[in-house]
Amino acid sequence: METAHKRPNYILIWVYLAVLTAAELGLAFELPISRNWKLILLLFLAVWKAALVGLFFMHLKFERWNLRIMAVIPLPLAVIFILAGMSEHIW
Amino acid sequence: MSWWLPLKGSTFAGEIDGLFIAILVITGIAFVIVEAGLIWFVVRYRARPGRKAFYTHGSTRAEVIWTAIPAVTMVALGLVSNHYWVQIKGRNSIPPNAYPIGIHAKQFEWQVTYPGPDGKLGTADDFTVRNQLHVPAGRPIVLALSSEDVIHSFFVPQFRVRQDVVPGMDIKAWFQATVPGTYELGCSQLCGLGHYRMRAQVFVHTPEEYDAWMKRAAQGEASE
Amino acid sequence: MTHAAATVDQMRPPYPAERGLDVYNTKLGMWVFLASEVMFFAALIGTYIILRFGAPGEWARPGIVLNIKITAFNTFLLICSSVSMVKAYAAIQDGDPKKMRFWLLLTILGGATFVGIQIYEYIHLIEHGFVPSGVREGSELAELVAKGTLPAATMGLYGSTFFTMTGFHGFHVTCGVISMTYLYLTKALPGKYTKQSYGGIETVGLYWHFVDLVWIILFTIVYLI
Amino acid sequence: MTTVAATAQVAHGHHDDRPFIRKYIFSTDHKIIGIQFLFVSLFFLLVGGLLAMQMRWQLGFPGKPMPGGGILPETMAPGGVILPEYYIQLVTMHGTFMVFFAIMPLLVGVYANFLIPLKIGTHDMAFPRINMWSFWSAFAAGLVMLASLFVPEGAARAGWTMYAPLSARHDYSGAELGQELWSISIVLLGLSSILGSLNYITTVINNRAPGMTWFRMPLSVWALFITAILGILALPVLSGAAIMLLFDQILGTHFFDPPAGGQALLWQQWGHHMFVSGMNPTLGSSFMVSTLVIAVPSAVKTFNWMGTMWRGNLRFTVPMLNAVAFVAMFVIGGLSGIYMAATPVDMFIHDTYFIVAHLHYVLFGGSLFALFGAIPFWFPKMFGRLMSEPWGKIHFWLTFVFYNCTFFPMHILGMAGHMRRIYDPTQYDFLKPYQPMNEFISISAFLLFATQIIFFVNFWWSLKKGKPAGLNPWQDNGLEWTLPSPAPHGNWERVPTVYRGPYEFSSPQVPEDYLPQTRKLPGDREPAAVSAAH
Ligand code: HEA
Ligand code: HEA
Ligand code: CUA
Ligand SMILES: [Cu+2]
Repeated sequence: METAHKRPNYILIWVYLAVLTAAELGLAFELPISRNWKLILLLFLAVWKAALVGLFFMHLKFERWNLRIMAVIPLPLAVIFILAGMSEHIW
Repeated sequence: MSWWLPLKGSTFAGEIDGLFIAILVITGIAFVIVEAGLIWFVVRYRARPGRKAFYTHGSTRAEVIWTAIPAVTMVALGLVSNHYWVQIKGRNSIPPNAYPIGIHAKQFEWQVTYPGPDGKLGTADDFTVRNQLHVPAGRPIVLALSSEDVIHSFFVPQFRVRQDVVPGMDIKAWFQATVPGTYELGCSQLCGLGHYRMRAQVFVHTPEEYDAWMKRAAQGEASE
Repeated sequence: MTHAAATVDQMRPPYPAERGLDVYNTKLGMWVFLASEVMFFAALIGTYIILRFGAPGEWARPGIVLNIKITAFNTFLLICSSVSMVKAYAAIQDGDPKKMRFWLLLTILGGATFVGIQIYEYIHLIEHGFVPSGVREGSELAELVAKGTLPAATMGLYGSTFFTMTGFHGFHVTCGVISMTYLYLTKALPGKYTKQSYGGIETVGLYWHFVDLVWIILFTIVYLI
Repeated sequence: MTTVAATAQVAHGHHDDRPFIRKYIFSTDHKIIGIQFLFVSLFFLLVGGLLAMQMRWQLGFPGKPMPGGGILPETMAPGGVILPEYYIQLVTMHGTFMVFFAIMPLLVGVYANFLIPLKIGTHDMAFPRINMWSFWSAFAAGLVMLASLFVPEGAARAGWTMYAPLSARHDYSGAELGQELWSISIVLLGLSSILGSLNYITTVINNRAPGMTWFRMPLSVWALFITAILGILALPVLSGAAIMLLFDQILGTHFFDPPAGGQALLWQQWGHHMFVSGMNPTLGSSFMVSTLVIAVPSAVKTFNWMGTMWRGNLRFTVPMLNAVAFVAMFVIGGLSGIYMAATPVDMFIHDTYFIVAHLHYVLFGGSLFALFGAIPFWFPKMFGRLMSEPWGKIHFWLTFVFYNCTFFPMHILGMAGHMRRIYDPTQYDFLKPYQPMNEFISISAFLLFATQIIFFVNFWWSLKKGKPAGLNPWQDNGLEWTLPSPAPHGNWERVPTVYRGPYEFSSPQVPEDYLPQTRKLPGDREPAAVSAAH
């Protein structure tokens, strides 16, 4: 249970998350851009927020490499799974 | 009762049976090697008093050999199979002049829609017959398959053709019958309690017979 | 030392240096569990994407059926509760159980409020005619469908995926609130967490942040896109 | 400290004073949980077998009243004649019970629970209470599944693969409650397996005895570990699908409902079971290649098994006989898999008895023979007694013969185009000539089932009257054989120290032909972890 690393500023991350959420809302309902652009930007913001939670709140940024690997292994699998499903409908 | 594959009733049959035999030979060899090996080892290396097993940490060379040979065989088999697969089910495999027949599957019957004398589906002279599939020999047939309810599967063993019929999808499949005669069309995907009797008769006619049948059927004296 | 004591030693704090990952059992177990949770939500989200891609027509535009404002507030609430959770963790790391209890209680309240608001949202939606099978006949939403404001062809899928995804997320939040309350009452209040031993807080925290993370994704793809 | 002294200490110094219910019913001891899984899954094996016998009656003698069938209610078999709707319930529940409630729990539930802590040298699983829940949710799942056979409309009837939309809508399948109970049961079972896998993974990673490095870990533990990892990743997806199916059934959602935009193929999750399903043919090609490539490791395994026997000194005990038969039979099933992996051939044999033959050769041949070997092998460590060897041999030979008589002819039926899951093959003119073969198969199947009575009796008899086993009746090297039989609660007083891998047979270092993992020879170094941990 060592905490060798410097503790991140949790309040700052909270501010980040709040601002990004506000940005998402503005983007989705106020910004006059095409739907595809909205889609891309919204997904980008969502992944950004998720990464903040994972890296700082769940401390992945500070964990041992083998635990980090364990945590990310399912992600590519999940993506492959979703892509395989989609490929069926694009032909 | 035959102990072998059924009559070759379509142009696919030769290719598929050929592949089947090729696999039979490959797996036959593997089978003999393994089973004979097992029997030999069982007899040769059975425990006898005072004997001790041979102490070894294995052989890398042996491992490489018995990995490489199956791997090469499988890849070769995959390439050959794929060649035929593309011819049979490939997206561009359906011959452009194929004769269209509509097949609508529902619990538990086959509704076969014929293009009528004009040879086109979706026109006024189309007509539908239940549980009877008539096709001319020697001419590619393209089936337009649709389902009313659940997944069914179109299967005529002599044609070596099978295609699932999936609700919500429009699926095409093609074949060319070669031997005139009467066969059976079965549903080969469990589709409910009547699955076992979801069956239709298949008549492969000579082209002349087929034209004659089409004329009669189109005039309404068709079927039963 | 009897073997029973040995068994306990291996599994409870102060966690001897184990021969594996150098991560104590409960934390490792939680990460493995989260791996399975990732796959579970991937299945739900994947299904949603497949169905939406292959849908027979347009999806309902965001903001018509669902009340974005109240959910945006809920999203913010969940983010806050994630911060309070991590504050509780930091507090006990610093050896301050009182502060830890305060932040943990705040987290529990945040989570419970989230669930409450979600239940309110569901009741509201169902009253308006939005149900898991689509749109209830004769309801307010059915009129919108009739007018063409909402696409008739895809409302069934919309209802199916919306209720399944948010419902399972809500279920996870509820489980989190229950386990945190349990830990609060049986461990935090009696003062069993110390600067040396706070595995329960760290582990439940991992779960809680994961649930927050999933919501971040769900909020975007279900409500905003 | 020698091993013998340590175990003696445990046997004497330890008295287990938990009440009966905590000891044998709601136990958190991994060994008791393993044994609970054993009894429950053998019971479901029996149920699956009984269902198979009824199917075989109908297939061999279609439309004739089944002996003893009179006791079945009108809704299943009026006058003892099996109804079509009952037949598909039989097929569905046979597959379901055999795969989900007999084979999977036997291979994983029993062996992972019983063996992992014993083989890696620890006191119990990492999370004993979660482990107990894993058993009880599997048990509940089994009860729900069993109960579904007795609800008014009968059990689920869409095949064990439960293809949607047949399974999703009650007007298609004709069963409502039965279908729902099936989904509920599978979700519970999925939960059980996830809890189990979680435990196995954590235990193997974290709780190995000093000196039990990854490369000294027995292959059986490796296999269970990998299975658990795959399970953790795959089961949630399956459970998710089962939940969506359940929601379609009870909440009226439309995941698998094509008219409302749902997708029938969503259920089938992709892969080589659906070459002719109407999916993109290019996908078919890639699945074919991957299926064939996956066959290569199986080939390697087969040759490794043979290599292990080469120049060995084989004692034909019951476990050994069954192990050799396992290799011999699995290979037949594996080779028949090659025909199906070649897509053009699969187009012909898909959903015929060729597939039924394949799956029984891999599942019965590859699993039941393994189990008929494994049960007598670890029986002593579970119960302290040996099973009867002569009766074991009789059981083995009869099973071997009748098993092949039952399942080999199914290849011929499949080549003739005999579809699976059909209630009455004589409906088809082209199948009528094959009825004698179906009769032959049925009679062989009855004899196969009857042979299992020998196993059953041997099992129960040996529990009480078998020969006391002693520490290491098979002269094996694994850690579990350093414990008394049966192994005591908590296993070891102090976890043992490991000095080598588990397969040192006929080592030149010792006169015996086996060399336990815990035996310290001059020159063996103490593992680093020991000094750190103690
Ligand atoms: C224990 C379970 C198990 C195992 C191990 C396997 C192993 C394999 N299976 Fe099987 N399979 C099932 C259980 C299993 N299967 C079940 C239950 C079904 C039916 C599901 C249903 O109800 O629909 C099924 C169905 C099934 C299908 C779908 C058929 C259809 O419905 O149309 C396919 C298609 O590719 C397939 C292929 C294979 C292959 C290629 C292997 C390979 O992994 C086999 C590899 C092994 C060997 C090849 C033998 C040893 C090797 C050698 C001796 C080396 C030399 C060999 C060569 C060079 C060829 N199986
Ligand atoms: C491990 C899996 C397994 C096992 C062991 C079996 C065993 C048997 N199976 Fe099974 N079968 C399947 C898995 C299995 N099956 C699957 C997955 C399907 C596909 C289902 C579907 O299509 O949906 C299937 C389908 C299937 C069909 C096709 C039905 C159809 O398509 O219409 C047939 C037909 O003959 C059949 C027959 C038999 C027979 C005669 C046995 C015999 O071997 C049975 C012999 C009896 C026993 C093995 C039980 C003995 C009991 C004990 C040893 C217990 C002792 C107890 C104690 C000591 C307490 N099975
Ligand atoms: Cu239609 Cu089976
Ligand atoms: Cu498979």
